[in-house]
Amino acid sequence: MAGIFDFVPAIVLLPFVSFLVALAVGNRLPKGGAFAGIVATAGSFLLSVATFFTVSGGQTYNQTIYTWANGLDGAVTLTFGLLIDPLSAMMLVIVTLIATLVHVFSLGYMNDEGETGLPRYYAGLGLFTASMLGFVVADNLLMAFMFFELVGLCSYLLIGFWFREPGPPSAAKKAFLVTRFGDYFFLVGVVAVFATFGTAAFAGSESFPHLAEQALHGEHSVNTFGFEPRTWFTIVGLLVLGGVVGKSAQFPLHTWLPDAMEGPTPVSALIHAATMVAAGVYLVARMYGFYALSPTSLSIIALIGGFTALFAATMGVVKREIKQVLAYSTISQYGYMMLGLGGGGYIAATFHLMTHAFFKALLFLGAGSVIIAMHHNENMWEMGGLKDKMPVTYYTFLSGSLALAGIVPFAGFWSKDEVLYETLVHGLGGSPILLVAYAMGLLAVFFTGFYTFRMVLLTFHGEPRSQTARDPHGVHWNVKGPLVVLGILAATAGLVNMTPVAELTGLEIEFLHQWLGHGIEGLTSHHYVELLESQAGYHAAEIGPIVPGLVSLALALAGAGLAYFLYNDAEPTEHTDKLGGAKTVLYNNYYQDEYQVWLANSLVQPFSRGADKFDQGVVDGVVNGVSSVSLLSGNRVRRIQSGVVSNYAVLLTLGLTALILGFGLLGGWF
Amino acid sequence: MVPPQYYLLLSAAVFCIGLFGILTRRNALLFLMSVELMLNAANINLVAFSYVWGNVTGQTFGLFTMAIAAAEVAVGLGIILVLYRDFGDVDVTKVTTMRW
Amino acid sequence: MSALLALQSSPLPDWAAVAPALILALTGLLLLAIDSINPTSSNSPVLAGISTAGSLFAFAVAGWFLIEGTGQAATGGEISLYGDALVVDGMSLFFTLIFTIVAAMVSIASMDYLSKQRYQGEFYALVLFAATGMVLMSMSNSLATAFVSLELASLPSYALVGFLKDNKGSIEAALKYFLIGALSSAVFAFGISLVYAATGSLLFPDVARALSGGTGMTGVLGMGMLMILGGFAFKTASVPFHFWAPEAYEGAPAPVSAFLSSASKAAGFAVAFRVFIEAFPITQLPAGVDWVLAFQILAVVTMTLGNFAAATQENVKRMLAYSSIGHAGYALIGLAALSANGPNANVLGASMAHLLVYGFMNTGAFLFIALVEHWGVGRTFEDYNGLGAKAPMASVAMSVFMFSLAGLPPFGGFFSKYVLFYSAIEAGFWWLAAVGAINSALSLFYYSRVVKALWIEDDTSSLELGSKPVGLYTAILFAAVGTLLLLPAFRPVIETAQTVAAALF
Amino acid sequence: MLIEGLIAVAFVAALVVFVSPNEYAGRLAAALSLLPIVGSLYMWSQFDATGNALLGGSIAFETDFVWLTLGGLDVHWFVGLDGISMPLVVLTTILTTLAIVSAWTPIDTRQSQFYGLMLFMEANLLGVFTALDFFVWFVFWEAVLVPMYFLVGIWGGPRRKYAAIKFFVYTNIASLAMFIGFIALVFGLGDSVSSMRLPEIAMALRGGELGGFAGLDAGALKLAAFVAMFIGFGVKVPIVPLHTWLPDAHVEAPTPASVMLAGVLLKMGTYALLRFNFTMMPDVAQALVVPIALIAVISVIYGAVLALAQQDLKRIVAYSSVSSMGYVILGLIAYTTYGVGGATFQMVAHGLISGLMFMAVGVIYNTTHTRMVGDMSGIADRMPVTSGIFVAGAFGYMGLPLMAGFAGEFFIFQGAFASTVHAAMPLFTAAAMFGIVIVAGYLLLAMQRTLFGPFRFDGEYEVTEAAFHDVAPLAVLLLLVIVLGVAPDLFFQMIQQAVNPILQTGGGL
Repeated sequence: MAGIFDFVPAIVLLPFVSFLVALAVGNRLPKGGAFAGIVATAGSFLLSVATFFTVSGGQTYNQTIYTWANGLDGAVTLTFGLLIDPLSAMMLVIVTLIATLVHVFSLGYMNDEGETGLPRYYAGLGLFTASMLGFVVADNLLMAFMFFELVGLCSYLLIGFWFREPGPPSAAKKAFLVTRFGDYFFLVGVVAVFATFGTAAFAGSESFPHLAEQALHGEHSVNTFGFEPRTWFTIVGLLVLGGVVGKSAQFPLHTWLPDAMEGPTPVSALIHAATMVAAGVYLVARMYGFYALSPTSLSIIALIGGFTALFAATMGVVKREIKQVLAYSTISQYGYMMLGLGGGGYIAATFHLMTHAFFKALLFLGAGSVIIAMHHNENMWEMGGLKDKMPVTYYTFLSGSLALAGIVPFAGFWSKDEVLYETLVHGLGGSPILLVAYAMGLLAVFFTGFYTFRMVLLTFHGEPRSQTARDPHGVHWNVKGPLVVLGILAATAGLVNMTPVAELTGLEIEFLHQWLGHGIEGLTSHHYVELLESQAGYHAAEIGPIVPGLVSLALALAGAGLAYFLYNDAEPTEHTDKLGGAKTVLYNNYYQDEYQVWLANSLVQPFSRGADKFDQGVVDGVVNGVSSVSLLSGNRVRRIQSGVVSNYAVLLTLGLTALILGFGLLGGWF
Repeated sequence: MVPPQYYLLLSAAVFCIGLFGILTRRNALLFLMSVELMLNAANINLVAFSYVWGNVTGQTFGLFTMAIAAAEVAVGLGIILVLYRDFGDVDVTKVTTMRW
Repeated sequence: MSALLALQSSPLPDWAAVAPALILALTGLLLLAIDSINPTSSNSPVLAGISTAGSLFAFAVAGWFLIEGTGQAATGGEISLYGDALVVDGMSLFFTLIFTIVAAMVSIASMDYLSKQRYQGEFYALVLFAATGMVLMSMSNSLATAFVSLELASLPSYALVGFLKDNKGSIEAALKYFLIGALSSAVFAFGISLVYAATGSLLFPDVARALSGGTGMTGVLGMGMLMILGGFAFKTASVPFHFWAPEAYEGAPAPVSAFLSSASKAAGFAVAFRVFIEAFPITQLPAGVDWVLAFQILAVVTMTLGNFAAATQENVKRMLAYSSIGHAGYALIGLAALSANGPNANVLGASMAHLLVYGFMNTGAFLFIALVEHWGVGRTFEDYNGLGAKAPMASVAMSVFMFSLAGLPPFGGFFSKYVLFYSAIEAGFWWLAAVGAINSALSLFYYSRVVKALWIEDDTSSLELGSKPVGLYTAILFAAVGTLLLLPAFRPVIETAQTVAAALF
Repeated sequence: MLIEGLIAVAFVAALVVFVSPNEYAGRLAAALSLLPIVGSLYMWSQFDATGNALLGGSIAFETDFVWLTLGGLDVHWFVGLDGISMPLVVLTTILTTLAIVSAWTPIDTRQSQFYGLMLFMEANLLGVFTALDFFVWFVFWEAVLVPMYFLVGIWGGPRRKYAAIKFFVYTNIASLAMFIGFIALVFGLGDSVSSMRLPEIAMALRGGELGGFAGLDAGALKLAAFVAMFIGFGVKVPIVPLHTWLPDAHVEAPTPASVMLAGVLLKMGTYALLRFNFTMMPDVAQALVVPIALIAVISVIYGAVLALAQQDLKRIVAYSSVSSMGYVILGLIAYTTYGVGGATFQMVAHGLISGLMFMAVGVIYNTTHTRMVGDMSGIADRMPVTSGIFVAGAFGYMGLPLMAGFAGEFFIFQGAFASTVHAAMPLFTAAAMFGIVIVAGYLLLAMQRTLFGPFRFDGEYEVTEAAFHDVAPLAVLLLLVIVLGVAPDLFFQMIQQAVNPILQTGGGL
């Protein structure tokens, strides 16, 4: 029976087709191929929804569909396959939805603004979506890596879309290079997984998490290269994590993301909300069964996440450009997700991944709308008072901001709260290291609230602070439509998993728990909990979600309140000077870029030049030296031929005499 | 009778005298004469040892050598003649247009 | 050919076996006769034609003998003549092929080269007499005949080198060649006398027999042997008797240079091979007279000196002169890589095969020089710039010769050189091959300089080349085709060479 | 006789083109060079060999008869194909045609000679990859140098004479070293071999028939021969520190010659290493695993670091070839299916990709007449198509998944990491893999500076999109790269069949 799953490949292929179409005939199509993209992504979206419901009906799908390299005589066979379980089904819906909205929004942002090179743009979007979807449905680590890399390529192409200006190409290069650095570790990890388990499948009895689990139980022996199994699994896990840190812009590889703002705003929305950056976290969730075996890697993940959340939030506080604020908020939010995963909150992290996708896409598109209005001026200090001029944008943006800040009942509150809660309970439950991460995460909540509302106030409230702000450029349905959709989602998405409420009322309303609870054996949240219990030694302390929830809510409100107090007047002034020395540090992002650029320019470049000198001078010098020496000696040798025949006679005689004497002595003639 | 070693010594002496002439004389003609001397050193051996070994091979070959020596001189003189015509001298060290 | 057919079957007089030598000599005499009938005529085509025809006829006869197996085991072994003074066997016939084909190419090429010269009849006669001497050298089985035939080959050569009487270079070359030659022949003769003193015989087999009996005069024998070696070193232009070669080849008329550097050198090797293998067999040498070691030293020094000196020449002809010294070094491996019970036949055969191929490529190269001199182009590398555009055909041929000399495929020189190294390694003397390899790589450098000048460098001079001389072109293209074909058709060459070489041991 | 036909066709085509008038030579050569493509593709379709030609596997399109006898050992005319050589033959024929087409624009003097030499080189390259007798192989191996010398020397850049002679002599010395080593080895085998046929020699060597020779005992002889041959082939590959002829040759060579040089000539070295050293003497190779792996790692990193310092686009690609060839060595020494198979696959993949890169650089050079990164920027503004393909090719070079380069590199990494020849192999592999970061570094930097940013060009030439026949070869190559990247099994199956016998431990191992 041709079940819906037979159409899953189409989810991936439709956007790819739109890529080809836009690339080939984009110029001849209306809107430079936009409609092709919209139709394709919308089609994917519908198929995803259908898949989603099929999965909710209890069906799952784990199927190899293509043999990439068939290993003979017992060599590993490398394949592509589809893995449709609740997690991937949910992700499919999110990605396709946001991709569709971004396409629509692009009509307003790109076409109406009379951009050139639109076919290239829509081709990029199509390929980007296709790559991400391929990554989502991947059933093994190698396939995941491949599409992971393709995602990186697309980000390069789209961030560098305006290649005629100096900024974007540089930003694109940085984005690809930094993530490539992470992917290096990822690739080593992939190779290591193959070398260890002989497979890289995510699911099934022959999947590497399962084999690893058995190996720890001693039921199955794998090649751990002389390490104690758990140690080796930790190493492998951390190697793969390198790719995650790169793509999800976690410390210290987060530096590419703010620069990536050079790209068109819809692209930023896509990158931050649904595709590239989400890919990292999704990967961890995807192979959570493997990480759950190693408390070390879990706590490292948690610490990276918590630190990044706080670190990025503080930087977001002082930014002037609206998109910069959003960029740092993204880094910070993904920090939360990592925190959740590391803290044993698999569901929480997934939940936050979902909600964040909605409200961050919303915020970026909203920012895009503002930027259109401001004639592509992004400086918040020249905005202000826009809420009357563009109400739709304002209210949707506000909804997104509330979600971001984590104000009840907006989506962000529930997910972020659960992340913190899970970390806390496991921290108290005997993994004290998590408490550090928790503390950082909690502190970040305050800053989040602050910079979010600073942004809202500066952009929409007060008096217009520039001519453009007084008379902004209007936006059309194709901008407002996506905003409205996402605005509603940002407000309501959290309701699917209101843990505290469930706690209070005892109602069975933690739909996400149920959702992720079923599915393929070994990939369910229940199984993960068992693993955490048995392998990582994570135990949940007995405290209710209410108190922590109130704490974080209070902090968020405090932050928002401070922002309101500082910036809610007609002519807000900069208060950054109050930060004193910290100000410059924050403006310079803790000199993260500086030291990385220093590494590149002041260390690698001179080193390579030195190597070049060495190569030219020494290695090649030897080669040329040999030739010159032999030619020189040739020049000497020919001087023997003096041209005077008497000398020849002499030399001849001497030569003969030498021979005779030599042999005479040798042979004892005399 | 005279032991054969003495003939060897004699011939060696003659040979060396000839060689000495070649190495020291710059006049092409003297060069030629010295060569003759060396060839005759060979002849001494041939004749002497023809006697020692009691066969005539040596003596016969001696005659060959003289004939060839004559022929050599003929060619040599011809060359030296044109040499004198072209270079106006028979000093063998003067002709060094080609070297190295 | 019917007479020859008969020769193979019925016991005809053995003297018929020296037919090649006789043919050459008679042709020479014929030329002299014609010339004396009409001394003033300088009808070069006829003279050159006769001389070429004679050489080719001798070549055909020798080839025929070789195929029919005259003087080889197949037909009752070597044919000894005149009280064993001469012997006709596979090796002598093989070398005869080299001398005759080179003589033929040189003769036809000289037609144009000498067109403005007088005494052409003498020239061709001298070439043929020299060739006769060489053939006899390869046949000589006694130190006496060796000496006489060597002189028979040398004396005409002196005259040929000095043939351009009004050309200082030619005369200087002749003088140096002659003086060194005279000295060497004296040394040679003295050496013979010493060997005679030690063994009491001049015939190779008797000498060997005497040695096997043991001699009281090891020292005398050793000295004699080394002096004989010197005589051959002169003929093959090997260190330390090589000093005449650069000047002689540079100064002589190019065809003569070709003749000397290819045929005369091969003749030297022919007689050297026979003398040292027949008269002084390794197995019967008294202690202390290990001539193999001497040849090893000579081989290494010769090839190194030749190649290094050639590397930095400005004058193409002189570069070729030095390169021919280098190749003498390679060929010496044939004697240097011998050992008591090693694969001596293979080594010697490889060396012979190399000399044959060398006969083609080196002759061709010098004849190209002749062509260029005929056009009046200068002699330095710079003067050759851009010739490829002006005379593509000849330049292609020259490139073939150069790459073949350097040992690059797809040319005969590749096989002959690498087979030589191959057999050296086979005999266990891998270090000889290594030295050869280094030199070979260096030689690639200076040979490719010529090719570079011909094809890569841009033409600077506005010199107009004259007509395309038929004779020279024929000879050059013949040599080029030969060089090219000797790669795929290397089988008969190497296999014949190694078979006939085997007969010596 | 198919192979003879293939080679003969190429030779004849070369002769025909030599004598054809300059103005038609290019088109004529391209047309004639289609015949070998058809031939090789037909052979591919008919290909039925399994196993390794040297180790008793069946040989496709085999011809074998005695050519001549050298001191008791027969030299045969012995040609045939197996899973290792088949892909390389296809690569050679296709790349030649594309290179010829890409020469239409830049080569404007003495065309007939140029194209004739290209075809002559193709013929010899086909010979190298099909010959199974040492001497036959060696004839072709050396003959390849001749056309390359002219191609670089006549149509090259300002320092072409230096580059040409350097390439010529350097590689020739290498061949001589290899020759001596191998011949000594053969004689060490004594009577156990009767000819110069490689299968015979390989079997005997793996069968442990090797005896002492020339004062060396079997072990020492084997080691000495291995080292001599490794160095000899290493120059062609090239491995660090024997690589310095390569950048000069590449920079000075005209684009089509660079394409052939990087695309096929370098593969001769790795092909020979695989056929000789690693197939015949696995025991020595595995005894020397640490030095060899170190050389591989150093070649990868050192080459990449050098590429980082270059300003000349061609030099960048040249050094990155050194880097990529290092991967191949790493794969060979791994002695796993994926290692050796991946190395073989990488030969083809890198052949296509480096060809693509050199052509792309060439197309830009044709219009701008400069290759210096600093001399231009924003080229993409004027040459969108070329730049687009350039970017695609660059990402292919960086090992972007679903392009051939990734397949090759991933196979190698996987095979090398899992290799059991030495405990430290995973470390070597990880170290070598860092090359993928550096390669991204210098290619992205170069692209950012030349292709992107505001258009700037300080030259008097009009920068416009290249002609169709300039871009078409690029597109074809890109397509092939992607096809091979999506479906590596097209070649990887036959490669594995040919490679696995090498891994099975023979008597010598």
